[in-house]
Amino acid sequence: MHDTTAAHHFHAEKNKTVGRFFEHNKRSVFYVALILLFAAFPLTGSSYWIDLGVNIGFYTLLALSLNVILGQAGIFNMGHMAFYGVGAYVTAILNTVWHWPVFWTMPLAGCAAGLFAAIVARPIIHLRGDYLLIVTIGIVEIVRIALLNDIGGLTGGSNGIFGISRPVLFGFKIVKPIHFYYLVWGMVAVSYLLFYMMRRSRFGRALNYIKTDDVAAEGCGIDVAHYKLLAFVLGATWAGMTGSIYAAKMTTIAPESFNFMESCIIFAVVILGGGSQLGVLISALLFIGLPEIFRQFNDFRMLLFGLAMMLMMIWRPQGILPMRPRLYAVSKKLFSGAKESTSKGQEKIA
Amino acid sequence: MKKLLLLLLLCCLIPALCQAETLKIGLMCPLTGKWASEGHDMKNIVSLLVEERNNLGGVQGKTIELIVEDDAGDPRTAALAAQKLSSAEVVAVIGTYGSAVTEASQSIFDEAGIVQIATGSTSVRLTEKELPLFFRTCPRDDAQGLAAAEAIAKRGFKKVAILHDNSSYAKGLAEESRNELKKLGVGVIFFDALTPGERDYNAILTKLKTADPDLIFFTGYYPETGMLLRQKKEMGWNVAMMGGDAANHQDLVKIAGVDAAKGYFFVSPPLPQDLNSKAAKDFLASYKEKYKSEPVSVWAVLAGDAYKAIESAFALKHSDAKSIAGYLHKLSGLQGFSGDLGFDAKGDRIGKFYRTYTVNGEGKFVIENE
Amino acid sequence: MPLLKVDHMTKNFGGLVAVDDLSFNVEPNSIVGLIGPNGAGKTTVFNCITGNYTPEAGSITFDGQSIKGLRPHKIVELGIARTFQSIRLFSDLPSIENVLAGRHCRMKAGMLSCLFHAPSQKKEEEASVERCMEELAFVGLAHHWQDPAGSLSYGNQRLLEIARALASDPKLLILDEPAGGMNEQETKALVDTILAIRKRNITILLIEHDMRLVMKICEKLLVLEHGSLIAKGEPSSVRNDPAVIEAYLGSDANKW
Amino acid sequence: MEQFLQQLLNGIAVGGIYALVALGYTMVYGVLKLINFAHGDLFTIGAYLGLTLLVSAGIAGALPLFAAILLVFIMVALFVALIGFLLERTAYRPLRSAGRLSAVVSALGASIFFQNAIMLIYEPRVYVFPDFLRPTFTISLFGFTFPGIRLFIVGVSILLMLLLWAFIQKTRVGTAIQAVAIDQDAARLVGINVNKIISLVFLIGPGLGGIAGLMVGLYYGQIDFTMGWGYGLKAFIAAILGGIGNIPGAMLGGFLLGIIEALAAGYISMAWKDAIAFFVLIVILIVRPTGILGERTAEKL
Repeated sequence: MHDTTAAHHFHAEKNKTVGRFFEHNKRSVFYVALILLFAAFPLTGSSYWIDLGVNIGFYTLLALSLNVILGQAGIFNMGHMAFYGVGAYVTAILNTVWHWPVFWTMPLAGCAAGLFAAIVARPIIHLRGDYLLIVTIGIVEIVRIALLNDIGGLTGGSNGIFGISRPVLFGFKIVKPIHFYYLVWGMVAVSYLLFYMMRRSRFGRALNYIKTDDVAAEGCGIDVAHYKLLAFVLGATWAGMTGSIYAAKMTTIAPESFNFMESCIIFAVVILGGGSQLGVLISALLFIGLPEIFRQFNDFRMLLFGLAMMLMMIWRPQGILPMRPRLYAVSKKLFSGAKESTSKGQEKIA
Repeated sequence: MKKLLLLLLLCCLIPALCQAETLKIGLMCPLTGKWASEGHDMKNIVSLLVEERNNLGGVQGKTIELIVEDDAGDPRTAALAAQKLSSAEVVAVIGTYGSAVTEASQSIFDEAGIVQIATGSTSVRLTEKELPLFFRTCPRDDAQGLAAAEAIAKRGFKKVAILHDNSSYAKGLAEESRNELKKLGVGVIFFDALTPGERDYNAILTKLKTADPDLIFFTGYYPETGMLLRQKKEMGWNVAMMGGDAANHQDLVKIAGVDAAKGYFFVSPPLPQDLNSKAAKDFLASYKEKYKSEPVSVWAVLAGDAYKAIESAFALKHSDAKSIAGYLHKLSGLQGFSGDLGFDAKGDRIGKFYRTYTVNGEGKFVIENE
Repeated sequence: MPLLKVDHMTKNFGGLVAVDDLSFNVEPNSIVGLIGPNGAGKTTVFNCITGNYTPEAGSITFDGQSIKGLRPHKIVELGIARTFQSIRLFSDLPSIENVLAGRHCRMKAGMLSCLFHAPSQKKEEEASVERCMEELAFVGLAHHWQDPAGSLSYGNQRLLEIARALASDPKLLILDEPAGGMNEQETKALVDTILAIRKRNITILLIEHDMRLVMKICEKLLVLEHGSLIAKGEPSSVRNDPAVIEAYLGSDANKW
Repeated sequence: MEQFLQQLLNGIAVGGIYALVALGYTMVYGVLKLINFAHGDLFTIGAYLGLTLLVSAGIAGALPLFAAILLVFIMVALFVALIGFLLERTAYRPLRSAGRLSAVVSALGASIFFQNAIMLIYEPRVYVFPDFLRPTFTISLFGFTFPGIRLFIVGVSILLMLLLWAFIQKTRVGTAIQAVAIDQDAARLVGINVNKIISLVFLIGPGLGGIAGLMVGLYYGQIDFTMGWGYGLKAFIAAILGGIGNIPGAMLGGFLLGIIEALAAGYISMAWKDAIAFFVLIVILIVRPTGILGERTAEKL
């Protein structure tokens, strides 16, 4: 009797695995189509639409990086703009004062943001939920005020920094919105892939354990504080690199671009995204696209945006696309072994 | 929900398809966000002027079409608004308020070959870039700093406390004034910033009082100025106070109260109601008729001046950006709503048109004749 | 040399003394039961050993090394794995990932090799999945490998927690009421599983209220009341200890 | 020394307002664990509505001043409470099962919505309470002169805190609110109508916010549509500082924040005032991770 049940389980497993395989291919087709769609978009639009695309790209990058912190590890970070700002200012200062090419400053901007995150997060990372939330708000406000007060005479106060040069990639100068479009969305693609791989690894799993139950995670042998910090630093580093490109795109940056409200928007993008990267992408599209679509309503623009924010959350309380379960290749051989011990277990009970 | 979104998308695309023969100009201003009141005034004034002109048959036999975009007082949104206006193929753009916001749009308009006339962007560096198509109808911080310093010296103050609000405008003015005061030998004994948007400045006034200045020069905006005046009075501290052109707003006295505001003075370009020119009077009359009030902010009036300059270029058959810019660079003596209008080679407004206003016993702004 | 040595350990909560000057040893390859009435401080003792609490006084030595004050993950790394009294699985995640959580501390891939899926990372990942499947099979849950932990029956959730603990290659396994909520059949199977674990040279320390189970498998019992040890020794001798009978009759006699 | 005492008084006056706004914040948080970012905008609505009722609707002219103000306070509290009630019904209740952060995003949306709604209904300019509405008596105490209304505001916030505290601690409904705050499911099991209690909390919290808004309007005389964001953030800080969910904590946090700001502005740097306040907050949280009066519950294993 139990033999047939076990065999039945085995077949079901096999079918499921086969099903997963097709699903996997369907997903590949979907992603190829998505990439083609994004690649083809600038061919149709005016420079305004392309520029909007670049903006959405920046926010997608920021949201993907925050997704590591907030969506994967469940750390309430409402001050992500601080790291974006640090990255942007590092590039701006290195470029305007010491005339470093923008692309050289990018890794440095990322490291600076990551280092900054490591230093400020170290003493506070153990704080729970809302207390961490207010502390991260504090960080973004302190950074903004520091930039505003022209620390070390380098940040230019409220005027910010202007005259940042355009990045040059292999002799090609990136100037037009369409160039930035491909640069930013190329970065989105790379980040998307890397974070996808990260999620399907020991590191990604550890973050999910921590998000679900950090006491249990610690009890299983996961260094919770260390991984929280790592997630924080990784997300911040990415935000810093994004800030670096942002500075090059705008050529002029000011403290007001890195305020608390912007952090809130990014936070909302991630929450509406629901944890999955595709969800975050769609969410960024909605959040940055909608205010622009509402442009024709002039004064009513932001009113409608606020309303849409509420409606979207009510429409999708868990977010647009929740995280998908990871896939594991559990080999056939293993399964025959598993089947044996299962039947053994059942014998014992009987 | 999805259908609604689709419908919205369609709505956005349709207007782009049908266009008649018009002269298109853009107005970029903050319709939402913290500076929304300025943006609304700018929109009111410019659309009134466009409407009047079109009722008279337009220029060059064409009607003028005004396209208004919201920049939300935020550089990122401003860059998008600028792209949107570029896509709409306007020849010239009026705006915007705030130097950092203007700066974010400068290079976009420059690359797209569109004339830009900024209205409330006083940061010196905007015109130091010497972009060929960029102009502004507002004075620069250094001009105002000089005017302010002269007014202070003339009144014989010796110990000045300068206070700004860390906005790029107020800080610029504060720094320029400090430099000019130093040249005139007036001591600046205090220099710091307050946080704008708050209500309670007692802590700051208490600190200022220990420094014991004979004049407080707050370079920021009228809401904070009003609160400072009011709370200073409540403290029972009678020290003179002055401001810059951001204080030139009728609500100042309402906020401070007549008693507290009495004797306060500021330097500013004049409002139309303070001028005797025909252009100013006519404009004021039609503004009052349409909006049942007087223009309250000088910056919005400067948007009207910017429009005036563009219209005069159109009237002389300049219709592409290059020739408009060529015309504007040579322009001088055009009657604007805030005095004579003209531009120099950098695109800055020429002429010295700062006046000193004092609040009198009835709470009215009285212009001083120089 | 004992595997675990607890020496004069004291733990207070505010004014309340939860564990009072407690000393005991756990010898290698033994099954030791920690029993006592409700509120005697059993789970507190466990939490002190696993690093969730830090005792105010005394010492805890594991495998010749002091572990007092170490953080819980460090103690797991040293070889003490635990289950929780109130099951703490990652209930939305599939069973296999719950077991992988236990395996985590034996894996080495760093952040960068995780981002780029370096070859060593891939190999390690495969081996770990295989190892965790074995642990699942060991407790008889292999066919549930991709079901969310929260969807399993109560008894199976307890087994899954054991599998998760086993995946970290412990020398000492601490079980907090492993049979809690299990029916008779499941309890019987649990006895076999625990004995099978011992065969793998893993020492077991457990809290359990099911006295039949305790009597059947434990070689040594420690009886706790009000945070102090009132008796210890072989089950048969502890059972007849008057102090123990008094303690249990006074509070929770029906558990015998 | 005199300057120090003066700054302390300045801080207490500002802190009284922070405390008042924080009361409503912490009340909602305590029960729902929801950071109601729209609270600041409900506060703004209170200020605008008060002005409209007093001046445009002419209540100030129709009644003796004191009675008019009292009546308007009650009307504002009721109306803002109603808005809060509707807000919870429409924007928060559907999200209650979805985790706290979804509701936080909805609250952010509500904040943007209200702010722009006020901007559109009124004009986007600064509004001023006419002078005759503002009580201008001054009090001299121990050699310090200050506007009497300052004392009044501090008094009112302490009074409201005590009333609220007594309501929560001493009444049956208050006990039910506490029960819902601790465990909604358990509260439901013992027969408490959880939805009703939450609705009640969303009447009280926003009502308090509305009162605070009108008081700020009357005291400072100047209101604008963006003011809620800043006050809301400050109130959130105050609530966290004292231990969020804790009513005396909100009070303490409010006064403390006011004093920190005043001393920072007076003795360190005016421009860095807010940064210093945040820094102090962070340091306090590092030392006391759940705020000054926050409960420190050991994690149950």
